[in-house]
Amino acid sequence: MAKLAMVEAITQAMAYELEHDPAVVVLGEDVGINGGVFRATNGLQQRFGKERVMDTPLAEALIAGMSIGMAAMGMKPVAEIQFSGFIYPTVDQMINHAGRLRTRTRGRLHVPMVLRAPSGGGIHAPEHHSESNEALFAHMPGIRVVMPSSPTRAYGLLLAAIRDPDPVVFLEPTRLYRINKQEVEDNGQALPLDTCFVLREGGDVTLVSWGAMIHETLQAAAKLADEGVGCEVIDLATVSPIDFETILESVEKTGRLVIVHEAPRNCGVGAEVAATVAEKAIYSLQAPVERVTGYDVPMPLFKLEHDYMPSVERVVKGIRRVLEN
Amino acid sequence: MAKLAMVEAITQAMAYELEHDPAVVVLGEDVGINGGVFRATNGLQQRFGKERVMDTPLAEALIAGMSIGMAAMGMKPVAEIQFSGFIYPTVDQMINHAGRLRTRTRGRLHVPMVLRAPSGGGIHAPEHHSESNEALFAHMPGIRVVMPSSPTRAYGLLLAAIRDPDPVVFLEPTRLYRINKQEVEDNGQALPLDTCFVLREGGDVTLVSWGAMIHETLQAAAKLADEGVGCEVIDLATVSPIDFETILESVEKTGRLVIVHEAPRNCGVGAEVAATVAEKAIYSLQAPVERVTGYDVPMPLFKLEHDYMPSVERVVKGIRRVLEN
Amino acid sequence: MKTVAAFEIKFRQYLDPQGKLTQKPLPRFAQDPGELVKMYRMMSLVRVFDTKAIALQRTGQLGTYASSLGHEATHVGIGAAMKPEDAFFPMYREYGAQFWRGVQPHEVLLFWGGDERGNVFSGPKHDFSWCVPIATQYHHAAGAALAFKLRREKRAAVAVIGDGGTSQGDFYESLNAAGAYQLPAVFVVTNNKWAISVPLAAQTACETLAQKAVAGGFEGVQVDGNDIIAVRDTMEYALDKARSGKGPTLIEALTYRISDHTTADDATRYRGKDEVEDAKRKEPLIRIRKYLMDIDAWDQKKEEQLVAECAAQIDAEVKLYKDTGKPPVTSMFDHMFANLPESLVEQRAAAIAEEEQHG
Amino acid sequence: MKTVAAFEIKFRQYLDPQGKLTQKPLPRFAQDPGELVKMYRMMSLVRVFDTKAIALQRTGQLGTYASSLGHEATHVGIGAAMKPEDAFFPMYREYGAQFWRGVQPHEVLLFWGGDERGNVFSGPKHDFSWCVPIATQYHHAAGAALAFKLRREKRAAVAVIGDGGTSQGDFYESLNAAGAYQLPAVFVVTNNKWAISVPLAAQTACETLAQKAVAGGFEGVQVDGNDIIAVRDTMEYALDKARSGKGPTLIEALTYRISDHTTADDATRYRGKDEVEDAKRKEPLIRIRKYLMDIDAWDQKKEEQLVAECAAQIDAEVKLYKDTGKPPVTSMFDHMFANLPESLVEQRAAAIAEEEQHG
Ligand SMILES: Cc1ncc(C[n+]2csc(CCOP(=O)(O)OP(=O)(O)O)c2C)c(N)n1
Ligand SMILES: Cc1ncc(C[n+]2csc(CCOP(=O)(O)OP(=O)(O)O)c2C)c(N)n1
Ligand SMILES: [Mg+2]
Ligand SMILES: [Mg+2]
Repeated sequence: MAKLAMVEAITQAMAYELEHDPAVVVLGEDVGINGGVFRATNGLQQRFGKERVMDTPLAEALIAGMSIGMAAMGMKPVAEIQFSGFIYPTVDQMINHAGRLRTRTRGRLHVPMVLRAPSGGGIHAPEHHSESNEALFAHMPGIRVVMPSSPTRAYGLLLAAIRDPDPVVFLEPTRLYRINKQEVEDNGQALPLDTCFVLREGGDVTLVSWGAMIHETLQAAAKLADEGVGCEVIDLATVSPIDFETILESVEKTGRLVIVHEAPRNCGVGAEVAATVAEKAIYSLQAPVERVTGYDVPMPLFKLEHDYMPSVERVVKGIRRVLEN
Repeated sequence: MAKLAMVEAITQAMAYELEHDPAVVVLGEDVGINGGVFRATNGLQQRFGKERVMDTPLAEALIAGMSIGMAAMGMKPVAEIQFSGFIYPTVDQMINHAGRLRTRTRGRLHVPMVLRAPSGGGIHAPEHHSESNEALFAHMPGIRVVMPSSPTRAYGLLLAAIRDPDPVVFLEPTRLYRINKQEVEDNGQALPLDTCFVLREGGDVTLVSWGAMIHETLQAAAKLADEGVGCEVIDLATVSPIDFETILESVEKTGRLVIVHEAPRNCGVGAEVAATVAEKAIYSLQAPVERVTGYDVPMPLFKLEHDYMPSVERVVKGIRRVLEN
Repeated sequence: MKTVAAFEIKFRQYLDPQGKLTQKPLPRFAQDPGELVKMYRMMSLVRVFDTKAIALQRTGQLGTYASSLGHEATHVGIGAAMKPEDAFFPMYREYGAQFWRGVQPHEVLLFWGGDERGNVFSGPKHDFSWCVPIATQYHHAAGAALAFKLRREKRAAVAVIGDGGTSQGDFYESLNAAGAYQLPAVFVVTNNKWAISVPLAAQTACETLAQKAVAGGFEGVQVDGNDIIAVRDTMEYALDKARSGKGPTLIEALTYRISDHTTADDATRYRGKDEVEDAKRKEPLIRIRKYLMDIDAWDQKKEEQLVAECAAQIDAEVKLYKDTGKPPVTSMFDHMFANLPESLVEQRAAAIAEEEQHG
Repeated sequence: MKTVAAFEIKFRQYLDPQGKLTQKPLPRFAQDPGELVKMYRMMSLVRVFDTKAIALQRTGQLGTYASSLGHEATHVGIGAAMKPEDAFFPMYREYGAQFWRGVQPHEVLLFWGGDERGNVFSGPKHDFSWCVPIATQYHHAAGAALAFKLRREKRAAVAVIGDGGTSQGDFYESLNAAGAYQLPAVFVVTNNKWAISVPLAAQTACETLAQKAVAGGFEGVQVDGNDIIAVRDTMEYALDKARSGKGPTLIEALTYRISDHTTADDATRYRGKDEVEDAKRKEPLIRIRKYLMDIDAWDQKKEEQLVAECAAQIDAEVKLYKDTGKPPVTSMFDHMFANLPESLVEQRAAAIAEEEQHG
């Protein structure tokens, strides 16, 4: 079995669906002959032709809106937004149409589309290329937000997203695109949406994270394991709606919760996790919920990028803080 | 002194600034001779002329983007978005430019603009006219989000927003536009931003709300007062950044917190309030933090609007729940 | 200096305001008086509907309503030219086109009456329903047209926008994409001279809105939008072109919004009586009726009968509307996703409990 | 059918690829060989800068960099036509215009080197810095132009966009608004034939991009963007027009992106060598140099001297860039708001502590 980088697993998932479902089309800026600027659609146009894998004019609102129109007519568009900072022109279409077409037509029309976009920083990219904006989409009713954190999960979750009859915003951490290769079986097996993944079990503290920060979170957990601290690491995977059952079960066991995310802290998805746990499991909590997050500033240009992003040290410190209580 | 409805107090604040600061201009769709569809700019063009109060072409991204350009050149645009559901095309300009121009140019340029928009439901308006989207803007670094809940606060906060050298999204609850008139002195006195307002003191439970929901929250507080329950009612007013000092002080006193907002629950601003309180004041909390909010669905058409919105009864029930613990 | 590109915008009209032909021969459909009568009847029905809807709103029985008064030729002309398998992407006042396609008047009332069930209408199942966020539906039409093209279906997507809507970026983006992909799409601009209180001259410096097609690299045509023969003919031309793979067309239909913008608007705040009176003299029903009378396809007796029929039909529709109860509170949740997530299951239960307790 | 509107797009050129004049008389500035030499020197400086920046990136001393190779005539032509009080709204590769306006090469390097201090540049304080979200800067230019107009200042706003950028709604919205308000704005489209891997023909069905101005209701002109005389002349024409209240102009400058899109791109994936070789023969420095030599305003010796001067100047700038230390971590917070809210004061303190502990 081939060892794949996450970006290759993503390509493989799209190829699988293009192969098996004639309704699937891939579209976006430079996704054709160029294979996408991150090469996520590498080779797909060559293999499936220009009518299945289409370059679009340079217009993100168009990409989202046209996908909605195609989806409502029975196709399954998988649209790519080129970099994280250019997804904002899609907001209007996603909140006003994609997320509500099914409910406003009481089921007459629906929108089986996927909006794929890179997410997050850490690769010394230019301005506007390193944003984390999952919270914006998480607040939109009718939209699912999914963020993979490994090649296998990327493969399985993207298959699920494409097959799901409702709109999914699929945010891919660019920092993970090419590290940590895994064996990924190309078996067309989807992973469940709306479900967390417990990546590591432990009894002392629950760590909830998603996307690229899973990486630092796991490293912090490993570090603390050396000191005898058992960290349970949960990958949200579906960032909205959140699978709270898994999280609450874990917190009831550990009594402690640290949330790690790269996006700015204020009104980030971490707030929802903390708030719901504080509502539903306050009597289990033996310490305040801790959030280790990006600061409330735009992602700086890359000389300060490292200072913006939650480091393993910051995660460890956050864990220690909740353990001290 | 004249008793003014909130929408009139808003007009008065703009008139005051147009009168006293030549850099101020008002712009938006139908803000001219028509005085805005809610009449918030009523009479302003007649009084200050077409160069101070300008109709724009029908394009919200343009309204936001042009305001940024004007603001950077030293003007103080006060832009109106006509209805709450049409603010999304401004998201790109607000997050990618308005909120970051000062920091990315390290202070060389800045954006003293106000983006005014109606907010919320309850007036039986057509589709897309009743949304609550403060959380979207609250998550944007570099943007202040302000929501008034009375004529006097609308007047004082709008003056502050216009005078503030940084961008402010000013969301006006349409449901409050014409009820609860107050005497509003036209003295040009601004109220502070970044500050909560304690509208009612009480020792048993802290109620945090903002915008139109202040109304139901105060009613619920009055109802419970009859039963001898002391509710402290806090109006966030500046929804981002939040004045947590006032909230934490209150929660330390009452030990109980109920948050009331109209926007969908998931990743709403209520999550941030609950999360921060659960982090910083968990040992003061004698009960789980309760959120009484809209459901995670788009605001329905108006036959179900009433069922969507948190009612006084739901707020009372939420308060009772935290009191029972 | 060398000229590297040149463009012309043509104006199409058959019937002048007095009902006189300005051009011959007539298009094939217009040579059949029966077909013209059918269209005229629909225009009349829409007008009766419109009057009734406004009355309902004024008496508190309907929410804000957007009138189509004066637009009947444009709307019915669009509807009559389309085939059922084409897809329609309206804005919010194209009842004439929708009725032709099977949407029932009470369904329109349900929508403006605050009930989503109006969107589950009797028109073609693939038609989009009313689109309030201006210009966003143009993208949906482009997407649908792309789907038809990719699947090699002989279908076209038709989208309608207002003069104000042509200031939105979405409008141009979809035109440009339609040109680039050579999509089977027909884009209609209903130029009724006003966008609420903003007159056309404040909206754009363009002499015509049809010329916006130049930016998409394809044909733009201006048509007398009060002349149903010209509208339908131009639509048929553009639809044929689209279905046969020859790409998109932008059609500017010149008409006038005789009513207030919606029932929430008061047009006397911003425009004079004279232009409205002038517009009333040029409105679309007068001229087709005159023409039909001139060719002896219509008379006063038929007119009286039609008025009575329309009134009866609309009354029956109003009754259907009024007899429709409040939608169940659960309907707010049930169509959010095909597979309802746990959080919504919980909220749904809470909302039911709430309703049972407090109504 | 009546024609109701007609439009033509003209093409402007003075110097052909061989450096021969295609038109006489020359515009006034071009009658002064000293001025032409000055422009040629700047074009040469930009090219040396460009080569150096790419070398820095290749050796890990700079982040992703967007080359301006081949665009020198367009960029320097824009810069030379503008006045300091005009405001400039670039995209991301208009170094030639910016250098002319006082921006220092090391400031450009700082930006691409990941340091916001590059934006605090030595150009006019009101100029915007690089704009990465495509087309969004067109709105800023429209806003600035509106400010100038309202304040009755004789200033113009100049915005630049690429061929790909003309597909964005923001582009059209600002054109339309500029037409409606008759703004003192000059909108430039640098048509370098490619938007990363997407060729012009896939981007739009338009024969010219200048014709997009038709949708704004104002003049669009196409110019040979490799001919600095034509670019500057057309810019001066449009700027005069803008400053004297006669409204906006759209200028399409025809050029070619000889380099990869950025250093992160590999153009051989999507385009053939032939067209690049052809473009190299038509590139802008050759022709102006030939012309200057023809009129005896330039010679081989001067050329050698210039090359040496440029190299020295850029080396000094590179040194300035390299000698600039990492910005303080506090700078992430200090300019967020004029009045820092409490939450940011806290976060700022935490970030300082973090840096002290872990670096
Ligand atoms: C994106 C958006 N912005 C603003 C509005 C509010 N609005 C509703 S109709 C209208 C004017 C539309 O004018 P036009 O496009 O000419 O269409 P008409 O109503 O005249 O048919 C406005 C501004 C809206 N519905 N959508
Ligand atoms: C809104 C937005 N979408 C996508 C991108 C990514 N991107 C950067 S440059 C580019 C192509 C631009 O092409 P063009 O406008 O022709 O300018 P050029 O680079 O050729 O000068 C793209 C798609 C972006 N920067 N902004
Ligand atoms: Mg109109
Ligand atoms: Mg280009």
